[in-house]
Parts: sequence; C-alpha cells; structure tokens
Amino acid sequence: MKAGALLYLDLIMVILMLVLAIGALHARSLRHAVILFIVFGLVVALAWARLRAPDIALAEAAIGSGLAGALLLAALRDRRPGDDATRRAPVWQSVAVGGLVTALVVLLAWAFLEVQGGRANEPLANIVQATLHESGVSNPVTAVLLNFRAYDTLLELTVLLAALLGVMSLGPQRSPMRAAEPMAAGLIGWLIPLLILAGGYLLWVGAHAPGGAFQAGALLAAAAVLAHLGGRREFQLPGHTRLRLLAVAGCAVFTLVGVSTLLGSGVLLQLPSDWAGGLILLIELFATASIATALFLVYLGGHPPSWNSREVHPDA
Amino acid sequence: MLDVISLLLIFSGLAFYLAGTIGVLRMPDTLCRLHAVTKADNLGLGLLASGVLLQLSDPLQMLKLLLIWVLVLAASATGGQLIARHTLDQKPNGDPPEDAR
Amino acid sequence: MGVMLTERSLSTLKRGAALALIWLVIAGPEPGSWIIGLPAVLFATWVSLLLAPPLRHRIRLLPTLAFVRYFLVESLRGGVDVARRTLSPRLRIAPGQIEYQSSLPEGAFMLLFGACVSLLPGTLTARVEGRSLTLHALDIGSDPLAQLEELEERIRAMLRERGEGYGD
Amino acid sequence: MTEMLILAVVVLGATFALALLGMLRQGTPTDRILIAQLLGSNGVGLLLLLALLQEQLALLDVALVLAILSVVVVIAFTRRGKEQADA
Repeated sequence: MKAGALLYLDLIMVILMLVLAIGALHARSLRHAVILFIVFGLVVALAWARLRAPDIALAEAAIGSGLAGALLLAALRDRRPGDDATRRAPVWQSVAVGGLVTALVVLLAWAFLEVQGGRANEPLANIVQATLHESGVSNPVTAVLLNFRAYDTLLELTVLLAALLGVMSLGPQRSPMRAAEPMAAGLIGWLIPLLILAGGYLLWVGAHAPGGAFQAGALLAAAAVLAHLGGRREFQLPGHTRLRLLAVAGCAVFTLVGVSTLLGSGVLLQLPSDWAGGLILLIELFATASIATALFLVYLGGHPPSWNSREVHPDA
Repeated sequence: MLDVISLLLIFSGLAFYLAGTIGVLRMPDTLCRLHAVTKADNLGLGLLASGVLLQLSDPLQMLKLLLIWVLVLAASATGGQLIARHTLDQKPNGDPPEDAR
Repeated sequence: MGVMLTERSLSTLKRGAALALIWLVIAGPEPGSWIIGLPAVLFATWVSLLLAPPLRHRIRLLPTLAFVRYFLVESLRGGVDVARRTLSPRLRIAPGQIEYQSSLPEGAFMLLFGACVSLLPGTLTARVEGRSLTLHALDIGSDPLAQLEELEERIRAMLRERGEGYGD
Repeated sequence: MTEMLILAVVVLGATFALALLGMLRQGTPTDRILIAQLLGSNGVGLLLLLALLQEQLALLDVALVLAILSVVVVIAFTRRGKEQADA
C-alpha cells in the first residue's frame, strides 16, 4: 500500500458527503433529514481532519454535528402538527436559489485557482509563518483570527450577536423539560463537568495549538444544553442585565481593545507585539463567554422569561 | 516488535468494528442491533486505541487516549440504554406516527 | 457535626482532585495552562457536586482493581460473543426480555451495574427503575442470570458502608 | 508501518461507508440514531489512526470532542421522544 492509497479514503469521504447532503435535502421526513445532517457534520469533521485542518475539524465536530444536531432535534420536538407538511417550493424560488448557488460555486472555484497558481506573489501561509513571532501566539490560525485579520473575527462575533437578536424576537423560550430518568441524569451528571474542562482547555490551547473561542464556546453551550435536556432546575439563567452583558461582552471587549490601539498607535486593532499574547487571551476569554451565551440562547429558541418583563403575555 | 504488536491490536480492532457494523446490518430489530453497537464496537475502539497507544511516547498523551476510550465506553453503554429505553417506551402502541412517514 | 463537615469537605476535595487530574491529562504538563485550568476545575467541581452529590459509600481499592480486571475480561468476551453470533451464517440469536431485581443500593452503583450489564456477553440494559432492571438478552437460552449475580457480587465487594456520618 | 496504517485507515473508512449505507437503507429514526452512534465511534477510531498517520496529535482533541458530543446528540434524541410520549 502506497501513500496514494489514502486517496481511496478521500474518495469515500467525498462520495459520502454528497450522498448525505442530497439525502438530507430529500429525506422522507424532517426527523430523517436532521439525523442525516448530523452524520453529514461528522463526515465533514473527518474530512477536515484528513485535510490537516484540526481547528476546523474541532469547530465542525462541536458546532456542525453536536450542537446543531441537538438544536435541530429540539426544534423538531417543538413543532406543531402540520408544520411537517413538505411544501414544494415554487419553481421560481428553486431557480433563483439554484442560480445563486451556481454563482457561488463559480466564485469559489475562481478564488481557489487564484490562490493556487495565481497572481499572489507569495502564498499567504508563508507570510503568516514569517510574522508569527509578532502575533503573541504560536498557533498560526489563532494569529490570523485574532491579530492579523482581527476585524474579520470581530465582525463574526457581531453577526452572531445579530443572529441572537433575531432569535430573541421570536417569542418566549423553549419550555423547561421534566427531570431526566436516572440513567440519563447520571450520564448528564458526569458529562457536564467534563464539557466544562474540555471547553476551558480549548480556550487555553488555542494560543499554540488548534482550539479557540468558537470551539470552547460551543462546548460550554453544549454543557448548558445538557443541563436543559436533563431538566436540571438548579441551573437558572442569570438575570436579564447580566445575560445581556454576557452576550455583548465579546464584541465589547474586542472593540475596546481595537479603539485603544487606535488611540495608542493610530491603527485599529494593531496589537502591540509584546502585549499581544495577553490581549488575545483576554479577548478570547470574553468571546468564549459571549459565544457560549449566544449559542445556548439560540438553542432555547426565544427570549428567556426575564428578558423583557414588560411584555404582556396573552396567555397569562 | 512493538510495531508488530501495535498493528496486530489495530487490525483486530478493525475486525471488531467490521463485526459490529455487520451486526447492525443483519440483526432483526433495534434492541438486537444495540448489542452489536455497544459491545463489538467498544472492543474495536479499545483494541485500536491500545494499538495507537503503543506508538506514543508521552505518558500524558497515553492517558488522554485512555480517557477517550473510557469516555466512549461509558457513553456508548449508557447511550445504548437510552436508545433501548426509548424503543421499549414506544413499543406498546407500535411505531409512533412520526416514524411512519 | 464536625465529622459530617469533614466528610463533606473530604468528598469535595476528592472530586476536585479527580477533575484536576483530568485537566492535567487533557491539557498537558505546561504550568501556564492552570491560568484557565484552576478556575475551570473549581467551576467544574462545583457544578459536579450540584449534579451528583457525594457517594454514601467508600470505595475499596483492591476489590476495585479486581473489578477493573474482571470488567476488561468480560467486555472482551462480550465483544467476541456478539461478533461470533453475528458472523455465523445462521445468526444464532434467540432474543428475549428479563426482569431483574438487584439488592445494590439505589443510585450511582445501580447505574454502574446497568452500564456494565450492557457490556457483558449477551445482555443489554434497557431500563433502570430504582432497583429493578429490564434487560434484553441476545440468547435467552444461555441463562444470563448467573453472570448478573456475579457482577452484582463484584460491585458489592467494591463498596464499604460509611461508618460515621452515614445517613445524613 | 506507515503502509499498514494507511491500509487500516482505508479499511476503517470502508467500514464507515458500509454502516452509513446500511443507515440509508434502514427504516426508523431510532435505528438511524443508533447507527449515528456507531458512526461516531468509527469516527473516533479514524481520528486516532489519522493522528498517528499524519503525526498530528491535535486530532486526539478532535476525537475527544467528537466522543463527548455524539452522546449529547443521543441524549437530545431520546429525551425528545420521552416528552412527546407525555404530551
């Protein structure tokens, strides 16, 4: 067996991804679709691992497969009869979506070719490696995400916040669940502390190895999801002021750091080399808190009871 | 020598993975399939992980591998039970309507 | 009162130490990792004690090691057994359900019992309700009860009732 | 050694694909989530082998995360059925 044989594995994965994607779109029912989507996330995570991109594999395993799976299964539980009716989209919608997707594929192919052989004088990876020592961290992915291209990450956090605001406007949150039966409760009881440790680890390790705020936030959110699934009432969400602060903390601290560097050196988000390591950890810490809060609130699928107390509930 | 033992462990692990998969495909109902998943598959991962373990040098990494195995073991033994209970709870009134679609 | 307090803080310490050990295994030896590790371990310990109160029994070391050995051997047998059954051309199975009453203390040890049953040859726990178990057996003719009793005996050997402070 | 590891990875990948095709053929959602659990454990095995083959120990962390979160999915699935049975 030569190294080329690994190509068979890659081929299997590509085929499986296509089969699963098509299967999820054309499944018999939403439940089947959700399960296929979860497995799709698993295969994508493996594919990223195979492409030597453990950072993305981690994010995909945590968010794409695990957390999104739990979220979709919970959404299925809440649907009313009739919601499942598989409505056929009108032709013009299918054509429009198809056109957009084709355009995106063409754009991606062009970008790929451009990066591969194209006009860039030097591959970006080399530039990152050459300047890595100035970034304050030794994991190139984190260096790019939180230093060299920090504003991208700031905007991502903002997008997540915007999504959260959208979900919060949907109405009251998912109702709490009954206490779990002993076996599930036992399992949840030791999984949650483990998730907390693993989340903390990914936050810390992001500085020099794959990991970071998004993956860490996802694991902490998964811990909270488990507490909800287990019907553990002793874990209450913090009050609405603190909850709001938690949700915006990541963006706020990030922006504060950006503005201070603007005042100090005249460039937005230009982290000074000798402080960069500490600043990045600070930003990641708050970003993790915000991401975990946002993902969990998105799982809850609406605003918590304390969020806007002045609202009049029609069924009260 | 170490390499040989390690490969032997890895390939016997693969054999159990394969047996577990065939079991899932051949068994007549959900509960019987669970037997194959929880037992054969765990043994597969256990053997494979010990094969990989022999190739590591850092004792902490070895312990991490052990942690992963224990985690999958405990998770699949209890996760299997949750699925089994779920199946039993559904049984009296046949398959629930959402399964039928 | 004083005894109960020490019992309690002792089990808190034990839980914390176990979680700190797990952190060490996941994060590696670098001392810097404890910047995040210490708060994470403290938080996880607090949450863990909320979710699963300390055990009422002490674990005895030697029988526990014996149990680990027994468990490894049995799960090897369990895997081989199920593999042989599935790979035999005629799929040698005769599934059925069994109810089992255990005399182990309710709670954590019943759960351990249930989880281990699933890894013994031919049996699978389907439901745990207090002390009664619903099992699914792959071959109802192979008399699974004997091995259940042995497992139960080995789990009981691991624990020792707590002397002072028991029943708080 | 490397050649044999590559063979092992490809064999495990094929087992994964076999289980997945079985899943597409199988009927109920419960059976499918069961196979998803099987695939999760196959995936952990694949990651361990890839960690060795590609000399990327970070893949052990991916395996750890995958192992934990595939249980979260099983819990989410079974809990949801329970609630519905009560409704």
